[in-house]
Amino acid sequence: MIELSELQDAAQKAFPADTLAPARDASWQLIAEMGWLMIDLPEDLGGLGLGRDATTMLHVEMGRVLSRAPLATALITQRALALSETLADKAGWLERTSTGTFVTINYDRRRITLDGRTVSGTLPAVPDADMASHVLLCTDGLIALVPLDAASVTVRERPLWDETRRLFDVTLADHAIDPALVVAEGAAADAIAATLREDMLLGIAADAIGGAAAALDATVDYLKTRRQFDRPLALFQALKHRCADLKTRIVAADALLWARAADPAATSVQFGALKALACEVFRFTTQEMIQLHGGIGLTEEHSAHLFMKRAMLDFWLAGGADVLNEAAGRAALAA
Amino acid sequence: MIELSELQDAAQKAFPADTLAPARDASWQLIAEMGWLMIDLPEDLGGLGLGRDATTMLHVEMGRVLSRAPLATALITQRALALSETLADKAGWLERTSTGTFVTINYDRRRITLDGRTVSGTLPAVPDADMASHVLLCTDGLIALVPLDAASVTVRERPLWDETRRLFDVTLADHAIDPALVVAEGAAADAIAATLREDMLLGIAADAIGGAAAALDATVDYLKTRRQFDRPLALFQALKHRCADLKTRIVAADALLWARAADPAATSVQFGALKALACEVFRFTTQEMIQLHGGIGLTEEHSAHLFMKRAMLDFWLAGGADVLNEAAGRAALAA
Amino acid sequence: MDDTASLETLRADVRAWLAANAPHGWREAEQTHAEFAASQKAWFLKLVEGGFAIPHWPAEWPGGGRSLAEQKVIYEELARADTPRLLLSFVSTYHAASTFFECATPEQKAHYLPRILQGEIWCQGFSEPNAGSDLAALKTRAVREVRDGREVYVVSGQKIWSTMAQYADQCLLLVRTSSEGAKQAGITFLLMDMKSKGVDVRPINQIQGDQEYCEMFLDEVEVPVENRVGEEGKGWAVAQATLSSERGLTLMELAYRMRGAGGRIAELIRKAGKENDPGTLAEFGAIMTRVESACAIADRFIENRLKGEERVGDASIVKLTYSRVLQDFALLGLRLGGLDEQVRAPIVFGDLNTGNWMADYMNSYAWTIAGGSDEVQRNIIAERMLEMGREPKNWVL
Amino acid sequence: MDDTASLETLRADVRAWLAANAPHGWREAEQTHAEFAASQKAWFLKLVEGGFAIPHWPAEWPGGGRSLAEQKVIYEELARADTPRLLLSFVSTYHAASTFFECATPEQKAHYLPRILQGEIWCQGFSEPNAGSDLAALKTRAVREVRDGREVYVVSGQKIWSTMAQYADQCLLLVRTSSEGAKQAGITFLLMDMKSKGVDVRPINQIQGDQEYCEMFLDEVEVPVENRVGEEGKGWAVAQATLSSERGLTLMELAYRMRGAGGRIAELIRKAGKENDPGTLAEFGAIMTRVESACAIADRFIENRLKGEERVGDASIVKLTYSRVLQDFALLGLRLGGLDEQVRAPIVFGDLNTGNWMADYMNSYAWTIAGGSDEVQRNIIAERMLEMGREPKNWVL
Repeated sequence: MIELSELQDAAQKAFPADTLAPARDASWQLIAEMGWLMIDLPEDLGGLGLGRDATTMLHVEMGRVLSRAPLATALITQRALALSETLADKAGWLERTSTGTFVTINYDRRRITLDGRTVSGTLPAVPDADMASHVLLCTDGLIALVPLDAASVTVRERPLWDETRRLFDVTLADHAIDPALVVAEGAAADAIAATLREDMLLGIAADAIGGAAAALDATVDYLKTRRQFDRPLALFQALKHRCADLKTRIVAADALLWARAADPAATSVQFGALKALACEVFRFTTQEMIQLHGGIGLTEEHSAHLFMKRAMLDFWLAGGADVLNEAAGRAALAA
Repeated sequence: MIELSELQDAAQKAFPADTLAPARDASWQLIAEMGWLMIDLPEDLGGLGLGRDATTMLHVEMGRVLSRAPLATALITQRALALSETLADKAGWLERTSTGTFVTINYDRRRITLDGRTVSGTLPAVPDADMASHVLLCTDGLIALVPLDAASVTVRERPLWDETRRLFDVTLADHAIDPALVVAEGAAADAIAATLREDMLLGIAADAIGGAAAALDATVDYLKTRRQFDRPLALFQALKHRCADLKTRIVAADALLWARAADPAATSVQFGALKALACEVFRFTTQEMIQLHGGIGLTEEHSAHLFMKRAMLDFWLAGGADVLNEAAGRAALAA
Repeated sequence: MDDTASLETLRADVRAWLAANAPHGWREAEQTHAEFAASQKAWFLKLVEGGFAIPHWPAEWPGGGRSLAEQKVIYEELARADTPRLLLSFVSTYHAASTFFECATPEQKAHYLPRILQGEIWCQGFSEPNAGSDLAALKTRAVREVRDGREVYVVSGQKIWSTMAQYADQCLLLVRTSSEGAKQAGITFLLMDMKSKGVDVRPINQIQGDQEYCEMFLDEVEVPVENRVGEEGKGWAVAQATLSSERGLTLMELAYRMRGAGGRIAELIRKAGKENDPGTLAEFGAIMTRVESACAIADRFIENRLKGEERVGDASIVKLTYSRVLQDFALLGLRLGGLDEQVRAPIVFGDLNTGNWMADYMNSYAWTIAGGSDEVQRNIIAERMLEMGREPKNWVL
Repeated sequence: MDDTASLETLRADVRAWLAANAPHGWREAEQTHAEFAASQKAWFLKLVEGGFAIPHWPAEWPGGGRSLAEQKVIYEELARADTPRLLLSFVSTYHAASTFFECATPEQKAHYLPRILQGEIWCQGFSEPNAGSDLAALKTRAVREVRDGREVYVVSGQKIWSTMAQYADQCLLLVRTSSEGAKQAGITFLLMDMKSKGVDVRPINQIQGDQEYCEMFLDEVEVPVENRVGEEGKGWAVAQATLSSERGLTLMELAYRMRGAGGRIAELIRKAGKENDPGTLAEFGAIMTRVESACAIADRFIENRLKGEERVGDASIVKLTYSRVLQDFALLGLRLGGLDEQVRAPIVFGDLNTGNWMADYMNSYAWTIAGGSDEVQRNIIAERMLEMGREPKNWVL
């Protein structure tokens, strides 16, 4: 059994903090070489079976360096394949996705219609569709793989403010689902979809916590270095207190992150509320990061904007805070 | 024509800043002696006709000293009487209310039923009913005076956290309206009711701005005096910045207060939005006031709690921020 | 570390004992502060009897020797059963006890510790009107003299914020025995009998109508030299032992109780007919998630203490998180409650969930100000955790 | 003071002139920064021709001699007609002009002022990488020498945050001529031709894709001694005249434009089908009320200036109010816009209402940071208005 701290050390060695937003394809290759694409896969399916603690740790670390590689997405779709009871070449799929084949999925609500086994519509906010072989289509009562090179599939990039991620619209025009690529149907599909949503929300929350922690570290470092009025900015109490508040909010959100990651009974509503909290903390941290950096934070020469833009995207992926908190409130009301 | 600054000077002399929450009945007598009960009454009705600028100035000053006397309420109900075209003894009423007779009105939504000219139900949040001769009943299509000593009227005090104000529930049990006490009916009543609501909202906003300004003054003074770690607390930048933010918020709300007071076209929705802003500023200022005072602010020996409790009551009188801001949003949406 | 099975056995034991012994209707029964004090004493003695009052004391004491994990279980069950929090005996069982265990002489231990279990109440005489956040600036003077053949410290000065000193039998007292050198160097730690001549205790009227704190005026109070803890002039170090005695479990318990109080906000939402209002639901969901994070950070703090991994500043983060969430929680209740909450409610002693949101809002300041204000916590976090540099010692303006 | 009638006549005149002359479709026409600059120049020259470009200049200038009340009317109408804000000529007509009017020699005035009306563009060379909020810490050196028979200052150093310096013909330059005494005492104010040898201007890539600011590298640039404004070593006072030239009207105009942009939020609410969602409406109502208060405080500031009653700190309050409301306004737009706003939008130059809320959010920092950051404004308000004491000059840690 690998200790979490070993995994963290390895991640920090492979993706050092001083190289922000490392190139995507090289990162992806490194991720595959490190074995991280096998980390979540159960042992009886050929993986390491380390579970959510381990994946959360990796996502925090990838958030810290503003990783461009879609590790979280890969592990989410792989879990769907692992849970499948119908996929024709399941073992093959698991082998391929463990070694670098990438299957993607949409991070915003889908707008599709299903007519028998023929699908039309657009899957929005699909990460890195350009390097994916398939997109995982999750709709009511059906989960299936859709090959991105099919004639009935169009992939269009939507360039983002966030330069560290790439999102695509995947449009299906009367796409006929290949029976060999059906992952789940009926109740089984809905159960898998719920699990994927939990993973997605937890993954973004972890990314946000990692990003927020790194943003604060960078900000504090800057304030210690930057001098005005003959002293480091770090000595001005108004700025100190703002940093202390950020630290407190980040650590509290981090505590909830790990509590939820370790809780097998946590619901997707709870993961959503965690995601909303973590992303608001990240967003606010980057708002303060830019303000506390002053002018330099408004230039592309400095990395503050990379954090800010990533925080904004995290905030919206898989649902914004308003929607997620509303669901949490409804659940709390029913409790 | 009296200059506003003269009125302000007179108010500050009569109600000096160092005597907070002066006794109600003595204040009321002083207010009558100063002629403030004639200030808003049009000149052709025997008053000074100074208008909303002057009354706003007085309400700011009364807010500053946490006045216990119901000046704003008195001027609101007097305006209704002045606008009446049906009141039997209108001149007498204006003479009496200009010299100290007090008519009150409810500051929360009424829960009454009107059956012909017979009224039942409760008027909640009626200030100083114990010193009022009548309460002004405003309901759809009818405004009338109700004598508080009538057998059909019960007055019950609801003791408040805010020690500087007194509110009563006035319950009417099949109270038959005296035709001589009808102030307005039909469309005229609705028009007067709208004006009264504007006055009420503006009056509370002014009270809140005065209170907030005095709360900040007291807080800054305290921070200049109180020493910790061998220096005045006022020198700690984190506290300085918080005071600067309070000052900014108070001054900005104050600017809107005077812009609205001077605008004859301002709507009751706009006065409501102003009231919501002013009261949130007052509330937050007192929250910071207590925090910045530390332990002493939590004791009855210090006046901070008087400000805080008054701010909380202001916040809710005549409608809370949520409701008022919603109306403002709806109006802005329609604009 | 304890295995899960033994912890669950303990949990079952506590739960069974509480089912038989937990008081009911205590909020209603405490109409005066004196009734509150009596009820607190009775419940403490009952807990001593049951063996759950001093789980954090060493094993030689009845009910002591519990691991932190076991203490956590006990606190969780006490919160779950909605028992009265042990406020009156808190200083006795934590601050006083920890001072004795860590710094006192064998004689002092033998004298004072057993009396705590018999219900002797301690208070703290640390803060002064001009020494709050800057505790080391305290000025209460103690002069060593021989009076009536006894060597005593003659103590004069003024203390403030002594929690429930009006009911206290004994006092942990910080005094100044020297004005030389660093502020901290002249401080001495004494144990003062509250019945001594010259002790004048005056409860402070609090803004919510409670009298939780007192001022203490000391006029030539004689404290025997043998009642000194530690050496003369070394009281600052003793005080650190006193102050560090407890934080984690209390805040954990309080965060759990706040979670339980979420139902009171749900009630307001239902009362206002806002069960389907997205904005209200989102605010409710957001605050309850912050409550969950306050619980999680308190849990983690205790886990880290269990593992011996507590770091400087951790306690400040737990406290600052709790205090901010608590205040915002009360503010949301106030907002949803509306004008009704502005009607003065009867005092409920020592409870943070009184049923009146104005009272709860005012109580929340006890956490944002007392026991190290939010501002002091921010300083600690910025200076010791983020290493942004201390506030300057001397300024040239 | 002007009477209302003459102001209304002016308003009608401006409105009529704008109906005939205001550009349309300028946002769409400005696809590159160079196109933006060209469009700005054309519009400025048109305004000069119309007599509305320099209402704040003295009466001897065409279109000058307007009272502040008249200027306010002109700005209101310019905002109302949604004309391009005069960004490129702003430093020329305000900062440079005010420097000349207040501190320059007759020769300097005669030379430079007419050229401004012909479209000569000025930039400012004040800030440096290590002299931002602490401007007086600037290090760019100027040494007086005779070169080629001319007495010149030889200037070397680095400037930053020079607004649109890439289009500038001339530069208001602060340099250090002495390192003796107080930091302020060694500063000299020069006028530098941007075509001089040794001037290297590099636009800064901003996070929203714009290039509004530049860095300026100065390598032995020769500035003739007669291009000095004020005495050597007295440049700090001249710079104060430059910097105080304008604030009120710009912020008034911007606040008014933000009011106008409320419709964009209304649009989002309708698009999201939230026209009847109480929470959303309340947030919209609250922010628009804050916008109104930003308008009101800007109006009052100008009124107070009209009456000669401006006080220290007033300008800081106007700016801090505007910057905070602007940022929260953009944040609300972002929230209501959702994921769509995260798609990168084309750059719209020099506009705060670009149609993309991420861009507007990023632009808002230009007001919370540039021109005296929020933090600097808070210092001014606390220290000079609330008299809470200055930050210390020297610290002993």
